[in-house]
Amino acid sequence: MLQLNEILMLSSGMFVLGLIGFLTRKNMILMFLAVELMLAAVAINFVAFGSRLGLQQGQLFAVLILTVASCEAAIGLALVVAMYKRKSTLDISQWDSLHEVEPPKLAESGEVEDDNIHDYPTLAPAGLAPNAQSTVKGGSRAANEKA
Amino acid sequence: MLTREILNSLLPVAPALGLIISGCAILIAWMFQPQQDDDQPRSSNGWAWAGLAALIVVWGSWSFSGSTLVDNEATLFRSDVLSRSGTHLAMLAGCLVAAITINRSPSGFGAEFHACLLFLVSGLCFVSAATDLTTLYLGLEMVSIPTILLLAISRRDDSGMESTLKYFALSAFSSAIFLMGCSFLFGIAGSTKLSEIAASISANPSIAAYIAFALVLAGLAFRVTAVPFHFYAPDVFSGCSLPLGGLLSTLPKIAGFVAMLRLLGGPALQSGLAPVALNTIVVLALITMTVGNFAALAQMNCRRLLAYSSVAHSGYLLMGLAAALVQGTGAQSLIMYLSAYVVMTLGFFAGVTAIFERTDENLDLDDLQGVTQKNLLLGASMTVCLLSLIGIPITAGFWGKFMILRDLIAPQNTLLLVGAIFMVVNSAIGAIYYLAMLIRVNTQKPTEGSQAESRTTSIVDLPAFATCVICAATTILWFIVPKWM
Amino acid sequence: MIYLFAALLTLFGIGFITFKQPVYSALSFTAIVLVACVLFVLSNSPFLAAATMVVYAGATIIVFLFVLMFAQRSKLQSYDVNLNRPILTCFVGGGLLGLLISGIRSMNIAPTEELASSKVADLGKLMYSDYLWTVELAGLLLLVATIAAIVIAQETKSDSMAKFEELVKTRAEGRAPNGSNS
Amino acid sequence: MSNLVWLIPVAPLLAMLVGVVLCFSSRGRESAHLPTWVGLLVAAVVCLMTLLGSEGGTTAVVTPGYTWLSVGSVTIPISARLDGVGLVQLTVVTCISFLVAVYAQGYMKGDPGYPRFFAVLSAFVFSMVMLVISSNLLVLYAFWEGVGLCSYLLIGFWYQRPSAANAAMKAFLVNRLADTAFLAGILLLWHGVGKVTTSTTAFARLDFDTIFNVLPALASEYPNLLSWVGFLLLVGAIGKSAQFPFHVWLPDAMEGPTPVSALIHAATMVTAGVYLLARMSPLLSYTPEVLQLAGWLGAITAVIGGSVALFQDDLKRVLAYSTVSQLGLLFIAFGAGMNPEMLPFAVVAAMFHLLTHAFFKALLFLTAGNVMHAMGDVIDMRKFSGLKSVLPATHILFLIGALALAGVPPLAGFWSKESIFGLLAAQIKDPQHGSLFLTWLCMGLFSSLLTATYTFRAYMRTFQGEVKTPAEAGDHPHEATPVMLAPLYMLAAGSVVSGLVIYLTGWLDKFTLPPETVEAPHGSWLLFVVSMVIVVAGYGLARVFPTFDEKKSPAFVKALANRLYLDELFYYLLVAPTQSLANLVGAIDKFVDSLIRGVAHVPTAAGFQLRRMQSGIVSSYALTMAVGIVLLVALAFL
Repeated sequence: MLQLNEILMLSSGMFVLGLIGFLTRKNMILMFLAVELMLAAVAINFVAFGSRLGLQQGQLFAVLILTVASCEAAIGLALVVAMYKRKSTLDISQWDSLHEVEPPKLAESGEVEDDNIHDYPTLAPAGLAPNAQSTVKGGSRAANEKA
Repeated sequence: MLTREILNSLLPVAPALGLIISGCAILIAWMFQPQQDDDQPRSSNGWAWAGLAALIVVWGSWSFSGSTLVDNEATLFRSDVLSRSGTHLAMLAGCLVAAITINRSPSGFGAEFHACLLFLVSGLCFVSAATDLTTLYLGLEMVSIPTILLLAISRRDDSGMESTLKYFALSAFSSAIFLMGCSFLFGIAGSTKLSEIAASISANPSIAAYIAFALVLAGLAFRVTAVPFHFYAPDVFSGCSLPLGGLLSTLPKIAGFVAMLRLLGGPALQSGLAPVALNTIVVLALITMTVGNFAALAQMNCRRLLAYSSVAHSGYLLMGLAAALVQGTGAQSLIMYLSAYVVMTLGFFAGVTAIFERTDENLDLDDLQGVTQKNLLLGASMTVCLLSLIGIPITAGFWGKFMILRDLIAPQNTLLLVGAIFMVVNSAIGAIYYLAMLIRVNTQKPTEGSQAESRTTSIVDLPAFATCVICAATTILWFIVPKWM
Repeated sequence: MIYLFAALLTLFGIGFITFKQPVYSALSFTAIVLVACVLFVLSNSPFLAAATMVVYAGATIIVFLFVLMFAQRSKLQSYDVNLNRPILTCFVGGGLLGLLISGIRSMNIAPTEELASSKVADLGKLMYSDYLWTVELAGLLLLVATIAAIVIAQETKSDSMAKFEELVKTRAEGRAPNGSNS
Repeated sequence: MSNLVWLIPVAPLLAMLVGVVLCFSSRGRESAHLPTWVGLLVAAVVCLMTLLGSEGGTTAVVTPGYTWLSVGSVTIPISARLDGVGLVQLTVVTCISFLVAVYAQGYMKGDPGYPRFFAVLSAFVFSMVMLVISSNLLVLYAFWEGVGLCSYLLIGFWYQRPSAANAAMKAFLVNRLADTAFLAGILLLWHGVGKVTTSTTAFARLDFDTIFNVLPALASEYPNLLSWVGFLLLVGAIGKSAQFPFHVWLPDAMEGPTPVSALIHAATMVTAGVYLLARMSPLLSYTPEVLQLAGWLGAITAVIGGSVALFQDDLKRVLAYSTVSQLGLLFIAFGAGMNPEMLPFAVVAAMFHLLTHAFFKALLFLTAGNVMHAMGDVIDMRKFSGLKSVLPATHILFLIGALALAGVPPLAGFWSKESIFGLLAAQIKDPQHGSLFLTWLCMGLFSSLLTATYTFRAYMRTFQGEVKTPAEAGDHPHEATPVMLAPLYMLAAGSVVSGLVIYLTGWLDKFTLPPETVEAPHGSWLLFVVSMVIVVAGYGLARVFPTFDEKKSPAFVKALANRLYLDELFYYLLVAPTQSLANLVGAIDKFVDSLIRGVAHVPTAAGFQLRRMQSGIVSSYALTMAVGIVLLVALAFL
């Protein structure tokens, strides 16, 4: 008979196999199968633990996992079918149109405009401008306002 | 045979039941609807209003029924502070999303869309009331599967399909990781009750327990878009329809955080695993907020920017989780931040949705220009939402950040203090890109951009517009009366 | 005995990952599931073994194979031949496996009474008394998944219209540079 | 009474909310003044009732109001703390605001931003009331900023005008500078109070009652800290109250609509700094050096403001500089409270002058507004004269205000100035600081001479002489409407009687002095005589005062006409360095920017990796996730 530890190691191995499969295969169907593999490994874990602890909940959880796995399988397959209809391929790396775009080239991004972007707030000259352009007293302001 | 106890054990999730029943009713009603010619896409508004009405009725009757339930841990669902605030959050987010999508539900799929939205929100209620690993897990699946469905039907071009695929594949992957952690938790604790799991972990913090914790955290980190589990977010956001972006940035995040609180936030955990678990969460939070903010800084694409902004906010929320773990006083500040986040994010999404004719076009930051000139109220509302996202006083976002920072500083824990400093610095960085949007919203658009000009000539989506205004008003109201958060 | 199982797993696992024909991969998947069923039996859960056999080997894999055949081309596809960063992934997976195994080794579960032989009746009683709502929830999940599967795979008229327009557009673009394309 | 207190801030708040709604609505814009009127009237009536029904005394009544935040151990309650000083200030604020709001209905009529104006006006009154009644220094600071924000919005009301936008920006920046010091002072005080008491929550440490209770302990243990706190609070106060060297923002604030100038930048908001000092006077009594600094700043400001006002041609600017100089007098009063036993009298004198000043300065500004209204928005005194016959009612009102400002007995200004000078004069014989008080007294008297001169000069240039109107005024300039004149009559009545009544009855003392104090020091008859001589001299000077030509006037005249080049100094000391710093930062920014762009073009650079990870391929994302999982799990073995 197998020890609990051994069963757990086997299921971990199965889990990692599924993980590697998910990461390496490009075929969408096989990727989803790999996820099923991971879920099956988890189910083994639950059942083993439940058997060892004398708890029925382990099996219950495994049943739930089976249910969810079939849900995911159904959605996954429907998705695969829908996607295959569009591109006629099962290659997941074909679906990469949504990604980070490269920043625009320097010439395109309008480097010249950048010079004018930094418009820092400046204090208003109180009444007469500091550069003494308008040495006329207060009246100039009133005149400006009219304008 | 249904005994009275078994029926009574459902009371804590009564709102979820109400939603499920309404969802099924919508589906059944749809079946009896006379079929029309497919050339004329049927208006989906009726279903949308029905869904929204169901949400509001269920929420309202639940909050005003005022029945104080006995908090019974032995059953599958309990009714404690977290379950109540989680349910309120779910209802709030659900109502807002439903309101945004009133005019934007996919033609021909209105009934499915809104029924599944109700199922999704009910899943959130299950998550927040769960006392058992089984119900927690099924609740999470109840959130993610309808999400996939909504993603798939709301945008049916190549980009929509691609974003659905990405979300689905990675979601299934992360769900498997989460389950692996759950199985170890089950084995170590010898029970599926969450309270017993937390107690046994803290009584016996072993390496295996930590591994289980890490796997569970990793699984949930996908839902809350924590780095490095966030990569799907910008792609999916830019590929889905606009209201769905709002949905994705709030509902799964609520689910993730409430589940984390359910699993880890038990008062028992602080004694045992806390040091190493705390380190993990803080590190995750710091990386998340930094990456989110810096990535958002370089973005010119509005949708991707919002995705990164949601990543950054996850970082702040994770800091709140860390503080909640240390304090043990409950996660009130985290919940406050979450509710502020829900309202301000959905408010901004609603504002963007309101001005664009189509929900699937690519949005640049510059497309936001001139909103205020076109419609002062909308511009002001979006500005308020942005200010709230920055965390400026006069908005609810301020209280969120304030409470989390306070929780971080109060325990005099070096790690949390460092985290608090990082959080402040990050908020300052985040302010830059929010300000960039703010300026665009409030500036006159360039005259030559005639296409952009025609876009925002009027409000094209009145319900979304109203939602945006309501969100902005709520944001300000919550600043004044924070106890309503 | 563990070595036997480990060898079987490794064999089929490597097969699953490396077979260039996706059908072979799917078959090795079935073999792995059978191994898992044996492990179920060894864990005193014959009911689950049977259920898994029926659900996975009987239903799931058939549907997968069906779709696989539906999408199958006559010759090998490059995406089936080439793996995605196999070496790096193996390092990552190996690392995770090492960590998990050392975690399992450090774990000592207090041996309680072994579940003598799990009666299906006990499981059923649990499922339909204490965990009734869990099961109902799972049923609801199946309903949503069914709707999702139907809706996702369905092709609406607007979809086909869009596809047609896209086709026309690409044709037109393709034709534009050199007039007598196609 | 206790419940009624909350009506005072809530009424303007409701008015503001209605006003904000009106801003966005297409209908009812023309009647946007009504909610503001009602709200302010309610507030003013409640204030007056409370004031008249009050027994007096300095004990503060704390009315718990609204618990803002109560989460876990954090509670932020907002409660009203009303004592005599606060009540007087509150009454001034609400009454003057109501009168100005009535006036503004006529003045702002037809402006496209009509509802906006009244909404912000209500918001301002709400913030100001909350500033006055808040029982916590932090809440006070919050509304201090709120008041500043409203001021910013009102100065820049006509934001299309670059000069208005710039003036708003300037006021904002200068105030921000001072407020930073204020905030630092608050934090320092919080830190200090936390050291000597542990019994209160973090927020309650800044309650005024808590602060005042621990002051003796704080003074004995950390005297230096207290001085710093006092100094920083003083900086905050001189920022808002436009004292040297922060006075530069106030004259520019005249870009706002005239009712705003009257209300915010003459009667109420600028006195917030004075109110702060009065409120914190228990603390300041431990820090005489801060009060001495306040006295010096006040004296310098009074003289500078008076002299600059003499050479302005813009009527509103004359009044603005006059405000600066009168606020200087208030700060001198605080200087006179250097001896702790004299501080309560200093507060009384300051509040007295604050009250009368609010009346006659609001009156002057609003009549100037009438002039501006009639002259087609021209306010340059060189362009018009002899308006006595054109605007008869305005002429009389302006004259009353001018006489009150110049300090002609028995009008209000005379008595309130007298109480400040009397306080100084009574302490000349003080062995320690006697000479200091004498100096301030001389500077104060000199500034009143200047005040009399520029006031009469402005009056004569505007209303006397041959009739001349600018072209902008049109054919027949007309007197203001009754709705604009009515509040002016009430202000004029206040300017006439308030000083005499309060001086003779000692009515203010009962609110602001502890009950068992000695008789307040009053000026001698000699001082009365000196003051009257000064007024007469001022009138004489004004008659003979020539109009200067910019080109051939002596240097000091040029300097005064140019406001002593203080703006330029500010510009070169603060703005120019900031600007060059900003340019530097901009250059760095650009460098970093180009670096980032460069990085994006070099795939081997580290920063690019993240972008490359975002390749769009699911497997890569999953791989990254797997690496993340491995790392997370590996943390277990650390």
